[in-house]
Amino acid sequence: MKQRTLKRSNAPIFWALFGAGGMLSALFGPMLVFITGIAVPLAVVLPADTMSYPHMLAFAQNIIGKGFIFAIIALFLWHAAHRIFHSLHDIGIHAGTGAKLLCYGLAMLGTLIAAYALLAIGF
Amino acid sequence: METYKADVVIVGGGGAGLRAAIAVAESDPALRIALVSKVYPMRSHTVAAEGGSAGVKQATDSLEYHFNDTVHGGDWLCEQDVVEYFVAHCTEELTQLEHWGCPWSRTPDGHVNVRAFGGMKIERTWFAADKTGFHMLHTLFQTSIKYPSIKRFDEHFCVDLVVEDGRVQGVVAIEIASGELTLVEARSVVIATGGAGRVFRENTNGGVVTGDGMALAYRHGVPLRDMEFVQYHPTCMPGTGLLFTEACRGEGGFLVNKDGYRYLQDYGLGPAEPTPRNKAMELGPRDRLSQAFWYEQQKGRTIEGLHGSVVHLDLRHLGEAKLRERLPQIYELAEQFMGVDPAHAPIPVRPAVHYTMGGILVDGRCAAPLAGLYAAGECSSVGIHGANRLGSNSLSELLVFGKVAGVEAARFAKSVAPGNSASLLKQAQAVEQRVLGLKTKTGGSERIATLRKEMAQTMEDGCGIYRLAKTMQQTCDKLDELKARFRNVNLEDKSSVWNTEWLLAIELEYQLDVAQAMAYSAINRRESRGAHQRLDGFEARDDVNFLQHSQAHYVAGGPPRIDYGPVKITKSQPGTRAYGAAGEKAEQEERKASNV
Amino acid sequence: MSEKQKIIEIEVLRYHPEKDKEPHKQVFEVPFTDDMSVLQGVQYIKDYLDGSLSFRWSCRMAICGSCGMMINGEPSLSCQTFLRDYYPARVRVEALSHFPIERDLVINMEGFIEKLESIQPYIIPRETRTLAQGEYLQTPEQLDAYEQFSSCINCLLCYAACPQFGLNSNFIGPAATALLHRYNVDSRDGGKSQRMELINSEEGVFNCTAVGYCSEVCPKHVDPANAVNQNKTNSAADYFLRFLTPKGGAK
Amino acid sequence: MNKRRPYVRPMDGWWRKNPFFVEYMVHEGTALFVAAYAAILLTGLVRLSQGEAAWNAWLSALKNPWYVGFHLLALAAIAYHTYTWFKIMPRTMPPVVVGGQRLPAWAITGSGLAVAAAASAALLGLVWGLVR
Ligand SMILES: Cc1cc2nc3c(=O)[nH]c(=O)nc-3n(C[C@H](O)[C@H](O)[C@H](O)COP(=O)(O)OP(=O)(O)OC[C@H]3O[C@@H](n4cnc5c(N)ncnc54)[C@H](O)[C@@H]3O)c2cc1C
Ligand code: SF4
Ligand code: F3S
Ligand code: FES
Repeated sequence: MKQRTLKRSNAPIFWALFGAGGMLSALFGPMLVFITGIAVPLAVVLPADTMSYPHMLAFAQNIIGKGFIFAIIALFLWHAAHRIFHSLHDIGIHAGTGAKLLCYGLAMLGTLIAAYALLAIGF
Repeated sequence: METYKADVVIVGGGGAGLRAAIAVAESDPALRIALVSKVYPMRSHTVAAEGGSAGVKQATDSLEYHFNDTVHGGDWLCEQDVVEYFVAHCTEELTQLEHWGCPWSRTPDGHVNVRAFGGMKIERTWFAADKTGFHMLHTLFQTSIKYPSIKRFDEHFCVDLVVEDGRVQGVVAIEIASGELTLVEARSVVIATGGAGRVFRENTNGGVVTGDGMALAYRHGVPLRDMEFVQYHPTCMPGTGLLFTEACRGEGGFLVNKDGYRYLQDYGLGPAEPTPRNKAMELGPRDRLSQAFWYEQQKGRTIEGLHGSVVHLDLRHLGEAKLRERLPQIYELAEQFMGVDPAHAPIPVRPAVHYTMGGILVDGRCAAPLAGLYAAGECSSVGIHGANRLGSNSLSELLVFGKVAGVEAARFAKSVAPGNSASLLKQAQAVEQRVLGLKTKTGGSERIATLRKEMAQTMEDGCGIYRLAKTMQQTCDKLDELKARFRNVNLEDKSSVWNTEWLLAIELEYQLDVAQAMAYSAINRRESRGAHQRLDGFEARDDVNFLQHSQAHYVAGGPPRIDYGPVKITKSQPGTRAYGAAGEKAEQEERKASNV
Repeated sequence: MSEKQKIIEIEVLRYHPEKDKEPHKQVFEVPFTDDMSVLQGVQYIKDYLDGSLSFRWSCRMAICGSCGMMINGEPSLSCQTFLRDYYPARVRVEALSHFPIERDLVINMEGFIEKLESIQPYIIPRETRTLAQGEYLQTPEQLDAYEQFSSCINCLLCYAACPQFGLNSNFIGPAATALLHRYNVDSRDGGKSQRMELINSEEGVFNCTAVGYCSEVCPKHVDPANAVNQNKTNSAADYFLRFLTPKGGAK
Repeated sequence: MNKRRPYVRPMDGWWRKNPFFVEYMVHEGTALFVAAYAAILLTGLVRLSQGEAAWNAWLSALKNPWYVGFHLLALAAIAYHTYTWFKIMPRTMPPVVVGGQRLPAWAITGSGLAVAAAASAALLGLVWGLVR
């Protein structure tokens, strides 16, 4: 038996975020896209003022609303970043650390921006 | 040539070889063990065993019953002192395997479950669904990884033993991947290379079961004992010979002929009850069942199929749920290989060669009459199977005698000094020249496949379920001819890496030797006993002249010399082998007689 | 041979290290009957057409695990794949993907063996028991928890199916993880914490992207993908909870 | 002298060579839509924090047919993600034993999809209820 030293992988952090985002997008993704991207712009199914400024501001100022928005944006990003990073590897683009930094870096950036915006909106 | 210095070398990574290796490692961790196997150990043919492994388990059972079943089953050609040792150690060894993780099937309260098997008076067959051999082999292999003193030579093909100063001191093996030879020096050698069923045409054995170890020992003067006893298993797949385990009948399956009639009742195995009782009907011993098939065929009561006559193994009444639970592999085999759904249609079956009862002559401690040489498993004849092996005894044999062989080989290794490396190497180099010569020589015209097929056919013709002097003689003559033709064999492949044609040629040479030992032992046994049944005036058992073990001795350049050795009888005097109602009656009388 | 004798074309990927720079195709015409497996077709080639063709096989009954090949691009046991399912088209046979080819259809599987050796594939007893005390009790339900994972025949079809192993051969991979898991969930075993180190490592389960093809091709219904992915959860728990337990790590 | 020379085959284009892998790449590809959609939402959030005019500009941009078209595609892709997410779920979970029987794979996938449907309905209902 070859003697090896095993290095603990840090993947669980990214994997956990990926999994959470995957679950959230599987549960709510299609309906969210439908609401924000189709129903509201085309004014079908839902009232035209569903996403009016007052409505959305109130939602974003509510602590539960804030949490929901933050979770959706951040976790979707982490989920996607993880998959895209792996797919790059899959199709033979082994940019290694660079790709990793780019994918997860963008997700991190998006997360920070979302947090900043939500704080800026106030309570 | 590379040399590896071991203390004990074990040839064969099947159940017996692995058990021996672990026994050596446990008896003294300082001993260096070399485990040489021509396939990765988990590919060994133990993997194919389906039904189970015998060991007294129930309170109503006893060692005496297991002893009696085994000795009666073997038609009294057993070494009774060895059988006694065997039955006394089965359960302990099976429990040991449980401790090592073997997934034995369980009763609802968590104990190991046992099932009925042919020729066994009481349920005592431990099983892991219908993949018992698979689970035993993988448990042993994976457990062996725990012992750092076991150095494996996987995919190393053993081509000779090295004998010096009257004792065996190592083996020479080809590394299959490179075609290079290695000398493995050792102070004792255990041979555990399995059976030789593939010398026959239709058989249940894997491609690796070619009798190599038997031939190796034989060529060094160790006799092969009781080689005429070759077991036909009654329920095999026509064409391929793949096995439908005896557990099919243990779970309650029926054998019926073309009229749907349970014909075994016509052959002294009745009465035909809805659930066969132990040692009756479908739960009779294999030799009897295969013989009954032969008679049905003579009477025209079998069914004609693409690959010869068949009868039906009917499992329908057991229902799909039970079949899937207890016989899942059988279910898949029938579905995938034959397109038969056993829950809804009977399975066509016929007998095929299954097991070699005989083998390398060893005593009850697995020692061969060549100092330092031990043998265990199907390649050996330790004396427990006699003229007919009972199903589920051989897996237990691997454990019980694998361990004995390991312990004894370890003890022997410590009792002698290492050999003279220089002169061992010289011998090994001579071996190398010889085996390389087989590959590189040119001008031959015989194809290996042709010779192999002719050998398998003639063995089936002459040494089948029923035997006649005339056909056996033809087989002997044919084998002599094939051995002569082998010298003219031609190999297309002269290369080194993974040259399997070369290995097949070496195997064929082993097979021809073993086949000769079988055929010559058979023609010389002028009686009928167990798996050796004659129709030419020797239909009866003849205890006066033939309550003896045959021993085939290798003679260079000619047919083997056959002589005979005594049978050890301790408690059980030869009697009539009866099954079914007749068997029960005989047993009662025996008991009455011994009570008086 | 009767005039009705059917002939099938078998295309074999040949590679001879002593002659060839790289593998190449060779087509053979093989007479066949409906009950012939691909293995029997390949054996026919060796016996009658080209004795130099090399491949592994033994049991012929889908239990020894030696005869895995890519058949029309899918990892399969050649002894339980039948020519009739391809006839009259040509059938393409290659060595198992993702492994180095030693020669023809023979792959180098030493890497797998090393993995198997590294998972501690034996019972590390939870509590010791002597032989005289008899067997450990294990209910059919406890047996059922690991039995499926213990059915692995080491045929390596799952490795030939797993692109992540193909891309990174250090990945411990489906079968070895299934066997590791088999011991971890055996009621007799207490060695889980020792084995987690490998699961958690960079060679461990997080190389898997849940492709799932490994389980799809497994001839023994082991579902190795399940073992790998369950252990992602175990490993993540170990990762996050190790700070909470004094000894560092799940038990 | 050792004549072994094991040949390692390249992995180029492996994902094109088997329908199973093509499907895998497609379902991994849904991540592009998830990412893009998250980016759109993030922009909206930033615009929201910048006041009413900014927000309304974002809202009306969404009416652009290109955006609507993108959202239709994203809907299909993310719905497919939902389907595949629950399809592989039985392979990723510990066995679920109900009444002594293992839950079959289809039951797990089925329950997952049912929960997703319920979550979607609840979300729609909630939005409807909040704004009316
Ligand atoms: C289909 C089938 C079902 C069976 N079912 C049962 C059952 O239910 N119950 C029961 O009790 N018995 C059963 N048997 C019988 C039993 O399985 C065998 O007798 C037993 O497994 C033989 O084990 P072994 O260790 O002696 O040999 P094997 O398992 O055959 O191992 C032989 C080993 O020797 C090695 N070897 C051989 N030649 C060489 C060489 N030249 N160089 C290096 N290595 C070599 C091989 O690589 C292999 O590792 C069954 C047999 C068959 C065929
Ligand atoms: S998990 Fe299945 S496919 Fe993989 S090696 Fe084991 S039996 Fe073969
Ligand atoms: S195919 Fe490979 S990526 Fe995972 S699910 Fe199976 S191990
Ligand atoms: S030959 Fe054993 S698995 Fe196919």
